[in-house]
Amino acid sequence: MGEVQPILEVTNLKQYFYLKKEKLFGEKQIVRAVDDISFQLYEGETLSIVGESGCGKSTTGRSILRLDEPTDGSISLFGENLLEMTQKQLRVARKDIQIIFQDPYASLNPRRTIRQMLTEAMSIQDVVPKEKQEARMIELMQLVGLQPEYLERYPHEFSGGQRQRIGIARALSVNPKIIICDESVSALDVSIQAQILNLLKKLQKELGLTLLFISHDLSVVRHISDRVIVMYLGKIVEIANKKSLFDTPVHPYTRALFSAIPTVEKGQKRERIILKGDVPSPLNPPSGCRFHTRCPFATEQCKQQEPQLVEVKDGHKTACHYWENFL
Amino acid sequence: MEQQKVLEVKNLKTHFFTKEGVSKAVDGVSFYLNKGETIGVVGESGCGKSMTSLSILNLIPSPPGKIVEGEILLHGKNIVGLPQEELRQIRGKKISMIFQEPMTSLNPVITVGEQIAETIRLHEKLPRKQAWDKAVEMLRIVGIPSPEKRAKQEPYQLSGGMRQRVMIAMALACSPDVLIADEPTTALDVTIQAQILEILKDLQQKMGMSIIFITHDLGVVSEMCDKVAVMYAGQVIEEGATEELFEQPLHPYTRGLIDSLPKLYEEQDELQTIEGSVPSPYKYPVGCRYADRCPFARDLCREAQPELIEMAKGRKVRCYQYSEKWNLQESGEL
Amino acid sequence: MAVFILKRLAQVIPVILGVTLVVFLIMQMVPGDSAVILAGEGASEQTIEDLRESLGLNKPIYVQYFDYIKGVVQGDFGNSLKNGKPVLEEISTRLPITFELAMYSIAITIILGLIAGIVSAIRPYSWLDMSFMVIALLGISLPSFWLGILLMYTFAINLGWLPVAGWESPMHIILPAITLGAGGAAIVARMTRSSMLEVVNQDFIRTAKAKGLKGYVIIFKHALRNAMIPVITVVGLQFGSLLGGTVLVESVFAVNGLGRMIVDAIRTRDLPVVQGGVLVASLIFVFVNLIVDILYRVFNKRIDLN
Amino acid sequence: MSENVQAATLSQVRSQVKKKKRKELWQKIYSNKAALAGLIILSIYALMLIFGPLLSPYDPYEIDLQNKLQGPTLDHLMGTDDKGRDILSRILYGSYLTLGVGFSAVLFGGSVGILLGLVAGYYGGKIDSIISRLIDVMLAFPGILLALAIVSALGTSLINVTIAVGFFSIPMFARIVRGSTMEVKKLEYIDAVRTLGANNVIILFRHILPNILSPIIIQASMRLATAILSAAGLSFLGLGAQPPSPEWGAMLSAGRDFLFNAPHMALFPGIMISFLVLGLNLLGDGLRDALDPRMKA
Repeated sequence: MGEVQPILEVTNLKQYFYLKKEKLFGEKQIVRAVDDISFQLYEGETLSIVGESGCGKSTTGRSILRLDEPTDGSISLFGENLLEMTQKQLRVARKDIQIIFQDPYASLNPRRTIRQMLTEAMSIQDVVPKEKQEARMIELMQLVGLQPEYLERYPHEFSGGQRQRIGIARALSVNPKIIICDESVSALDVSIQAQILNLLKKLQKELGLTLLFISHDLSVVRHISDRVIVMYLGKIVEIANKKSLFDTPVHPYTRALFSAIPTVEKGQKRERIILKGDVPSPLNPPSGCRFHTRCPFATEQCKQQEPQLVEVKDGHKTACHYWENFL
Repeated sequence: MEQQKVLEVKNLKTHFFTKEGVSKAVDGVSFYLNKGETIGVVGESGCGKSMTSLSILNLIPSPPGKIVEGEILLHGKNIVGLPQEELRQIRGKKISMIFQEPMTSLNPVITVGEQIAETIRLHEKLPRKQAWDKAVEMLRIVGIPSPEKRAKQEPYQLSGGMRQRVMIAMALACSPDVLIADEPTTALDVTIQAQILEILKDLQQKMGMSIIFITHDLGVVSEMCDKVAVMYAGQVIEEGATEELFEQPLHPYTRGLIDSLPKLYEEQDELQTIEGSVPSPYKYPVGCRYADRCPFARDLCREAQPELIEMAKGRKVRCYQYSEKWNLQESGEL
Repeated sequence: MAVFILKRLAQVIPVILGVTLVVFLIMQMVPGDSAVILAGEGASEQTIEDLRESLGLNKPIYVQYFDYIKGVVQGDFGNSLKNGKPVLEEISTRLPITFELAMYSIAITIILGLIAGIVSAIRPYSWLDMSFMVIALLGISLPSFWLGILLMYTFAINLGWLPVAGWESPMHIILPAITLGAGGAAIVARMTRSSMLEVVNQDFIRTAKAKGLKGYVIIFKHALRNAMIPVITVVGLQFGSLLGGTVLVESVFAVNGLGRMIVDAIRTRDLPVVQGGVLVASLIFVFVNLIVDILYRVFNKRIDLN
Repeated sequence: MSENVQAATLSQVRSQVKKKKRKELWQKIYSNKAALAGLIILSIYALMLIFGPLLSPYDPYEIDLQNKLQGPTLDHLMGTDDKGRDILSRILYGSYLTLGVGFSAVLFGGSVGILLGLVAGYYGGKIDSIISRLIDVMLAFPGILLALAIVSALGTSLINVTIAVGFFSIPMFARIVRGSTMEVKKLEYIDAVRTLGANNVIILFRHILPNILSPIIIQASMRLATAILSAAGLSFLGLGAQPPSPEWGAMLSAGRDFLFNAPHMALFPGIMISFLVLGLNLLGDGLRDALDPRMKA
């Protein structure tokens, strides 16, 4: 079996934001939202990025689409570097990667009907000839479980779950290969969340989509993904296939995250790790291992030396000096 | 031995009188709370759980909101309809609250120390200096590092988790009998949420207050609460001890809710879902409010509203499946 | 804080340069040759040429601008075309009058505006609120020059309580100050009211109620301080309208202030005087804004974060 | 076949939706009493504007020195001025001057300001810095002083007043539009259309502009009031419309000299300006309540 080529490859991606100077003669302040991360996305899989607020997971998604211009690194889609494209080339390339957002209210233009939104999307990328657009729209609506009559309505006439379906229809309208779901179900009530998760799974199977699923909710991530990336303060701390990660989380942060999730599932004897303090600011991230300020096992080495991602098992990588102790 | 009821809510109805009509946000809610106990009130958005909690201290936006019926008994004394002045004596002293958004719930231009101290001065009649010292002490108790320094800061200088700690310190400063926590950890990250829940549990043990915990997160309820009331469309539809309720949910809605949750320790192919959507609080159906979404619904369910039936001590459900009528209809006798 | 003030001061410099540039350029737009106008009718070519030379009108335009700036910095605003006296001299006799008028007016704006706004917000939709807000609506709708005439007609001409015009005694100040301050008071009242009503609906007010605080503590300690933040900005902007308003009000009441000086100078096409007057008024406004910004910062430390 | 049927029903649904929209908007305006009162006042002015010359009982310029300075009578409902001209006729004729100056000034200032604000807010960076500094400089002139300076350069005439008042409306529009654009730009639906490959023109004019119309409309109605006041003020100072023009500000100014014996000369033009501005302010308040509850005076 030959090497499978990833359809999207992120290499040494850095996304810094520069703040205005606070002090007259002070240093320019840099927020290192995403700091040198690399990963691959393979066709047909669901890769999740999980982490708490400020870990850089959403920024990663936005950088891939160049919604924010990345500071450094490369993002290659089918072997072509998105970061080297001109605006014009990029507009064409974007057809293959679409995004579904968190907020079902802010993600739809309140002044445009669903019909206008879908027509516009199809026309910009010129994926469907004019005479076929009508049929395609009806097909899309049915695909996401909405009645075609709703095409004439404005976003405010829909519930949160329905809006999320509309967002999905809009993303699908240009026949993308990859969909980035940026916290796409976190604003929804559980019963609605379940509907949307089922829909995403169904669509993925039927259309052969590749999903990059960004979420803070580990149980949702477990449900939907094939592989999982755990991020902390702009860095990847662990990356593994789902089973391996959920059965044997290695990094202390991953384990703390697992233990912090309240669950109704009984009979799960879980170790309780309560992390001290807050997540440090990405403005001045801690030296060495960025997790050392909260890690119950941190040593002098952790303060000084930054751990690299190492493979601990088949495809399971983690960035911790003492990974062998936690295996 | 009968335990002491600290707070009892009886058939509470809070309605909103708007241009569009009457919204029955809270429509006949009853539950009680023993000393040192935690009750979880859960439900999805719009079920009326937050309005129930705000009604207890009469903090509902009014107009258009109004408590139209029911009693709220604090140590057996009804506090609905009390004059403002008397209610004020209860707020913050006997019953206090913490809210979902620690960001907006603290006054942005007043130091956090002063915001705590003013409550202490008001209810405990302590002089300025002593009240301040006690405020600092409260900050220490809720686990804020270097509380002397933090007390002099304004809320914007604190992180979300710290602000929620300040809220807790403020709420507990006068050792209330009841703490109402309205989605206190929803805006926080999980590792911070774990810290806050830990502090709440810890302080409850030390101070012995009772807690009403309002949340949409079933997981949080199962970790925090002794008993649970599940709300749907302005009513309690099921009540019971936490463990029992999650292991053996009676109401089809409770079951649906639990099943639609993705599991952390179990592989699932497809999630159970609840079809349809919550009925509008302006126009509830005649019969059971869940009937339109319920896979078991029969004609009976659409004709009249089911009562909240007590199945065993403290175990209640609002569903015809558990009534005699259900079996009668099945056997064709009705 | 000190850093902020320094930074803010640094930002003022380009604005001041911009203002001088705009004033300078506007005057360049004037049709006709100033030298010809200045020399008067029937002047010889040679006289005009000499005049041009001495005024520096032969130099390139940017050099003229730098000369102008240099002059302004040294307090040289040029001489009046009408009487040949230095413009600065004229301004320095007029400015105190306008300044006094502006101070009384701004006091009226702030005091009346705040009181009406707060009273309205405490009892919204009461008859008191309604009447204040109707008056405020009239206040922003009546042109100041008409309001001035109405007041003059009623209190000076008809009732004879106050002098009609001029600027001699304290009695002379009353009508112009009210005329000038009324519009601002109306705006401040409306702003205070809506700002208060918005603040009162915020979460932290609910927290204050949940703590059992007394009504007046909630209003004056918790609500007012937050509500004042946008009001400060409005008061600052009002000062600008007020300075502009002096032009009209001084004309109505025949007050010999800066505003009237500018208007008279425009009528007689005495451009250096117009230039100087507009420049001085603008510079005053720029510095008032600076102070307002600093005050805003003191009241609203949250903007530190961004 | 079935597809055609579906398309037909869909177009039916579409026209129904449109009708409903229109009805809702009308109800919204109708239920807002302030806006309604404002609209009524403004429609009276609109009628004057259209039918003024037809309704005028006299020639507004005809001098009749025998009947000068008469108070209101049945012959002259608003009396006559110092040259015996009928004030009512002059006011009716003058309406197009006052309204015209206001509208043209706001149209001019508004379109330039909106464009500047959109560009500054959307592109940010250096372009934004430059435009923002420009706005700062224009805002540094207090009140109508900038307009005054411009008039002094261009010369006194009503057209120059229009240009000047329009010019000093630019920064107000630019600032509001810039702020709103920056706010809307951050919303996810803008990111969504960018991801779909839309270019800047589509994003700016199809997605951002329609969503910031509310603040623009509100600002325009408020600005119109200010523009009319300023223009009338400049004419009042004798820097705008020149006699014998029946511009209301100029008429008011002329009336000032006869306060002792003919106060009606100043009274009526003043009332006309005040009511017009009141109507605009009422409409502005109402629109603000209806369109954007967050914006304030």
